[in-house]
Amino acid sequence: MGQRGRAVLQSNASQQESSGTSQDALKHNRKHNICMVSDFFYPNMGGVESHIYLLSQCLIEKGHKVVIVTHSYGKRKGVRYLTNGLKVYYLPLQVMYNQSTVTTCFHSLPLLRCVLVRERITVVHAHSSFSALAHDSLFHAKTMGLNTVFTDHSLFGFADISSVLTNKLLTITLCDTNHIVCVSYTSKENTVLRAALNPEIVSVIPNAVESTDFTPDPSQRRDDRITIVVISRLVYRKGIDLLGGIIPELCLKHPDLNFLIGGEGPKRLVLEEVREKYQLHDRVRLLGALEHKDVRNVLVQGHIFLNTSLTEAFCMAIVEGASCGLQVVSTCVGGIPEVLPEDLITLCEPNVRSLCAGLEKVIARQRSGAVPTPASIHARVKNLYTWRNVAERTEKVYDRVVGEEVLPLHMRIQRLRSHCGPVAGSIFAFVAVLDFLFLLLLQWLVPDQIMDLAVDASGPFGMWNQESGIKKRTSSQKS
Amino acid sequence: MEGESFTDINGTPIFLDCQSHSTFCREFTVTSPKVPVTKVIVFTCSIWLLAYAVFLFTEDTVVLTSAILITLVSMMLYVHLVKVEQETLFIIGSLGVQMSSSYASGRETTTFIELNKIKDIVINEAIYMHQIIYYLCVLLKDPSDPDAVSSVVPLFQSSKPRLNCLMKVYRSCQEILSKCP
Amino acid sequence: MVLKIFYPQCCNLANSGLLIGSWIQGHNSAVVLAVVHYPFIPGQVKRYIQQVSTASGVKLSVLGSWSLPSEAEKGVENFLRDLRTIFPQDRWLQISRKMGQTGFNCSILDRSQGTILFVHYDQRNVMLSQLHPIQTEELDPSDSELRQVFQIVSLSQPLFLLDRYDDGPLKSTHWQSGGQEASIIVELLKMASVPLCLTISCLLHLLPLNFLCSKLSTCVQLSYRSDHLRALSSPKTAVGHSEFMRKANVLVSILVDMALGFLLMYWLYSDNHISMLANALVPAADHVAKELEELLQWLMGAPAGLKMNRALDEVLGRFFLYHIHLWISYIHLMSPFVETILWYGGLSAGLGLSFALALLSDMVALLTFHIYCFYVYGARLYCLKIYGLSSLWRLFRGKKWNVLRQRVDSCSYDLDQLFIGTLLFTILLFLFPTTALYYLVFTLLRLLVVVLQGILHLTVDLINSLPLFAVALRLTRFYRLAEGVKFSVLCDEPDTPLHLLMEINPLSCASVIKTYRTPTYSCYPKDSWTNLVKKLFVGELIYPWKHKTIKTD
Amino acid sequence: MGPDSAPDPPVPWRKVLWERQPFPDNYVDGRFLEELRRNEGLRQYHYWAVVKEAGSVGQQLSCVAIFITVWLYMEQGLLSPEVLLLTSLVCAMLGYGLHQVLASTVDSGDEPRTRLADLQSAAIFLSFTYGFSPVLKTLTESVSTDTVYAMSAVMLLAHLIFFPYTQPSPPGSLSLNAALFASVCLASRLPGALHTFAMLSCALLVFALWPCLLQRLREKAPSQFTGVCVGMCIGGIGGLGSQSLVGAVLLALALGNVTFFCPLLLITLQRQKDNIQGPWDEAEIHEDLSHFIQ
Repeated sequence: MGQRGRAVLQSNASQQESSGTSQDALKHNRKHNICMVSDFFYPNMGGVESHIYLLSQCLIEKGHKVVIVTHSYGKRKGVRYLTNGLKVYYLPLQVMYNQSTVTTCFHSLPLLRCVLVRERITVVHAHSSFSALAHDSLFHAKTMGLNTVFTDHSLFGFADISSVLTNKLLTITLCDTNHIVCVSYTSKENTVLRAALNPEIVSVIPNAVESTDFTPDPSQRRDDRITIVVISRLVYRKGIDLLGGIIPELCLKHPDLNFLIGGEGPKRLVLEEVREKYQLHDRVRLLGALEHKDVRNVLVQGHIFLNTSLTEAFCMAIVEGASCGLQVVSTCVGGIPEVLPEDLITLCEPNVRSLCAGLEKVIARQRSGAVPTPASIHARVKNLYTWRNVAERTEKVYDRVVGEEVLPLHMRIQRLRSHCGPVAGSIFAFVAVLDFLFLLLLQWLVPDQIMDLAVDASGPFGMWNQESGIKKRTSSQKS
Repeated sequence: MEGESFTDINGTPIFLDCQSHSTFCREFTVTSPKVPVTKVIVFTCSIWLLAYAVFLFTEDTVVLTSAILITLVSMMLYVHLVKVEQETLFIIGSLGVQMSSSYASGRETTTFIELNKIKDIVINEAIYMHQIIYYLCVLLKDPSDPDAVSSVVPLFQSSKPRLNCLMKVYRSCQEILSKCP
Repeated sequence: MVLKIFYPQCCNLANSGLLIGSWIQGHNSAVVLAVVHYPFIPGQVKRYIQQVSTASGVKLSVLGSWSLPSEAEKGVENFLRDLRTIFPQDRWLQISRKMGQTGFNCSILDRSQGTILFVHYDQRNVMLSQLHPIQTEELDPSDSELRQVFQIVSLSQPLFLLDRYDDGPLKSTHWQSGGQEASIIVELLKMASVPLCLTISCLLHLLPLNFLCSKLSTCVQLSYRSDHLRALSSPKTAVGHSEFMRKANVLVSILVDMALGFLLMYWLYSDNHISMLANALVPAADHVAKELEELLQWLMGAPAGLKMNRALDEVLGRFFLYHIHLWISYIHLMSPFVETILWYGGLSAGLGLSFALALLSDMVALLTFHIYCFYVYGARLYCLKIYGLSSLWRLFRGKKWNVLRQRVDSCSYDLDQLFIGTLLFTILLFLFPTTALYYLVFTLLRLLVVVLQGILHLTVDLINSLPLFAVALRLTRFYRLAEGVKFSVLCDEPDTPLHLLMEINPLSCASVIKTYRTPTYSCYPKDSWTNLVKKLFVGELIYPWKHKTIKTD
Repeated sequence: MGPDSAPDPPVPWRKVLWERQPFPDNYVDGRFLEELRRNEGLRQYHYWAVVKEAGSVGQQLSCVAIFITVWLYMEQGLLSPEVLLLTSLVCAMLGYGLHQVLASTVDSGDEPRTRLADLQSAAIFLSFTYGFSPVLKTLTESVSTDTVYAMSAVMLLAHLIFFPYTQPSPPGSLSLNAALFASVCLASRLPGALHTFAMLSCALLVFALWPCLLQRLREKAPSQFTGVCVGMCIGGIGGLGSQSLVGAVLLALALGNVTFFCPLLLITLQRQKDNIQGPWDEAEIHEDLSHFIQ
């Protein structure tokens, strides 16, 4: 801790020396000050959370400065540092539902402005359309004249009333966002339709998998039986009801078949009832919630990886399964068909019969030994999706975005009104004006020059890169 | 030593006075400006005018009396409990750190923290109201686990100087702490 | 390294001599306790130090020498240095005062040279003060330095017994009391207290106090006080600071309580106030009963314009009226004895104001028994209705409560179940406002009584638990209870070491009360506010205070 | 690979992520959105079929109207409770007979209720209603008539809204309870205890037993079902007409609205439907998976 304090001190000194040259260096190397905003971040666990964390780490490695803004989780509020000087702001905002914050369009502005000003942010990158904080930040960043990028991680329908409302909100917040990133082509189509966007400003950058964490280990398998692994949250959207249909059907046919199910959720009850009814306690093991580090150890125990999702934008789980050398059987929904080459995955329709047929085919192949070795599968999957590649492609998006100019207020109002329909457009044009006035008020109350500029931990003038000793100390703080 | 002038996080000027008694003993005094007379007058006048307006309606002199009493009491409470005029950090190498703040009424509160309880003195960041600010704080050791921090004692809590001022104090403190392990 | 020397203020102007004190283990600091003046015989000094060390339990030693400029003899310098050979030490401090300087100089005769810091302290205050939070453990080298200083100074009390009027071979300077003053009264009291304590504790052991029931607050107070007395009268002397403080607090609170009680008694028995009270009591009870009767009549009509179910309304009203009738006849039967009861009850004030208040609380409880009854009937009826309605409402919606899963499940009922359920639901629903109104009115009455009793209990509790002795100590001898210390720069001259003044930072009054509050059985409300409202809403019975003793069994 | 680079690709674009393709990330191919589908699985309705289905709604509306008519007659003293009880008894016997006849034509899958159970239920109904009718009589005495009417109206409306029109046989608890609550409220306004008893028996007949018979009728003799519906409607309008002409006209309008206009509206509005579907939609589980766990 003391060293951290000392680091603060020295960084400021070096900052003052180099402030003259910093401006040129910034343009030349195109190093960005990026602010990732999302409601979902560590200690919450999930796809979006790890995406933000790993992408940020790779961007820091490339020399950019990255800070993350999220809402506070329990006692975790204020400013924290993670590995490599990744600075996280846990803002004290009220959580409403599913870790998403309450939004009033305005109340998050003072704190967000403070973060954006003191960190000298050039690009605001918001994640996940479920996150109210992300929408807020896109809106406020535009008011403050910053360029924005948005990453959409999920798919939405168009039929029910809730998605109609969410889509309208998305249309409004993405109306003047500079660039949008989607994780698959299906997701891109979906987002373009939902937010009525120009497809030219939507890039497809898939998620990635840390393939070094998911290496095969055939010695962990039991060769006298075939094990099917399922790792997912046990909720309706992951098709657990289908799984509840598949288990008895296949277990009756193949006495050497085992199921290994990792994850927790409300649908656990369904699986427990199935297990109870068909007396499958020794063959269907429910492992409960798994930590990320344990996932690989479960995966390598199986021969086949089964995914029964009903909707999925990208599905990292099947890539992880394949990376561990498993045969992958999955429902053909959302972006799943784009993820793995045909010979590595067996795609089925989302119903019990088709899934059973697909599984039977794979089981037969497994029995006959006509499957590639885990090591060869791993070798093929290993380099498909890497975070470095994701970071490179995201960096290009930033490069492009930084050059664009931000619409002034009157143009923004015009765009809102022309793009989002007469009613919602007018309402939000009014909100935009109010937001601007609020910003002026804040600038009058606390002028920008009164705010202390933050001492960089990462980025071109980051203190953490220069002192290797500190890195180790504070990485332990993460826990 | 001469006092240096800085600003606090709201932009009001404050004065930092460093006194070095010895190589291992320093005293930092942050002085906030006094309550401006205009502010006091505006406050009193507004309450009295309000009371007078109520008085015109109710025609009850109790209103006026209570208004006067309220202003007096609230001013006294403000001066006695809220308004801090001076905050002093007195760091004595090998002995400890003493923080004292003197209120406008002359009341003084002092806390002394022994050196063996102190882990370090650092500059930290925190969210304060609708701002994110830097502040200087003393980290206290956890008696059961010497590497852990049991609690954090913020310094200059009411004057809240800006980073450049904190940096100056911080450097001197670290100088002394490094001399006296 | 900085060498810290804790130096008593009273020795600032002492004659030259030897410094006696102790090195603090684990820290680079020394506490000077006294200065032994010339001339002395080294052997005697050694013996004296030995004696005091064994008496106090502190490892005392000769720290060095002290010289005052007044006797500016040249030879002294060398003499002082030679003393080191007589009293062999690792480090030898040589403190001297020069003319024209306020600070002293000090040189250390040993291998290391470092800066020196003088911390001046008031010996008497430090000796008498108790550092908070209180730690009961013995001296520990890893312990905080200040705590060790405080402990060393307070332990070396035997050293300070040697005062200026002593005709011994040694003369020394340190804090001195004005000599042992003996008061005959104090001595007599001390002598008397032992047999007194013994008799009281015997008496208490003889008294069968276990039968006391915990429902009556007088009995609770009685057992509570007897516990206190038992603790007080134990013939052992108090060990440690906190036990002493507890005893003193209890004693003072009992004395104050009794003094207040006697004042009350004086007032009660002086101007025939008792009979006045008794005469006022019966009409008051009558009046309350009449008011209640009127209230019931009002409820039986159309209270506040509400339309109640006439039949049920009348049944309930008559039932309650009969109760009031019973109550009035009971009171009238009692009325000749009221004065006597009050007269004897007033005597309880002699045991203390808290007893009188507890008795009052019990009397209030007894006198408002009819209100309690009404409340219980109303609450039971209301509770029944609420439960019935809630389960029938679930039936109405085609749901049921699943006891095993603790949730509401949907359920398909038979036609006849549905029919009867709806019939009952309708009946209950239409009768509900009547019951609810009766419940509301009687709950309000009950709450009034509960608040009154609560205030009485709080007062009793305050008397029982307020640490009066500690507060008085804090007000008169602020240094006795120390929260910590504070330092200020005493003199800062270029050539001399830094001199700091260590003063005692007294404990704030709030924390005095918090630390020394005597623990009591009952002092907290049974429910939180939301819980209370919830209970009131579903018609569960409420009681004013919960006793800890009840909770455990 | 970033946005806007490599303009001229030699190979065709594929919609896969695992292959590194020589296109920028924001490349928009001609096949963009080719999997978009609109209004998939749309059900086309035929007007008369919808009208026929709507008939059951109109029928239930008429039932309520008939019940109200009976109550009006009772309240004005035009109908003595004995007559009503007698009629109810006859109707119940007739209905029960019809029910049994229809049940015997085809052997139903579920185990049939025995006669004894039916008799027991009937005994419970009658005894409880008879026992409680004096209590029910005084129940709403102090409540104002307007309140009682408003409450009954709301409850009858709730009955109509929550009535399980597709399968009325095990009556929906909420709708039945609402109807019974309304009838208790209305019955308590009648002059005597016997009146209350008669009215409640009538309510039981109309709201609880009649839907069971109707369901049987619909299953076993669908051709007669339409006739019964029409008959009920006419009966409802006629009955109400004998008491208040305005009521009858309003009821007729409502019936016309429900049975003829609403289906027309449904069919015309369906042409406006524009539903987007594509691979991003959440897959639906069409199979019934409950048999695996039950």
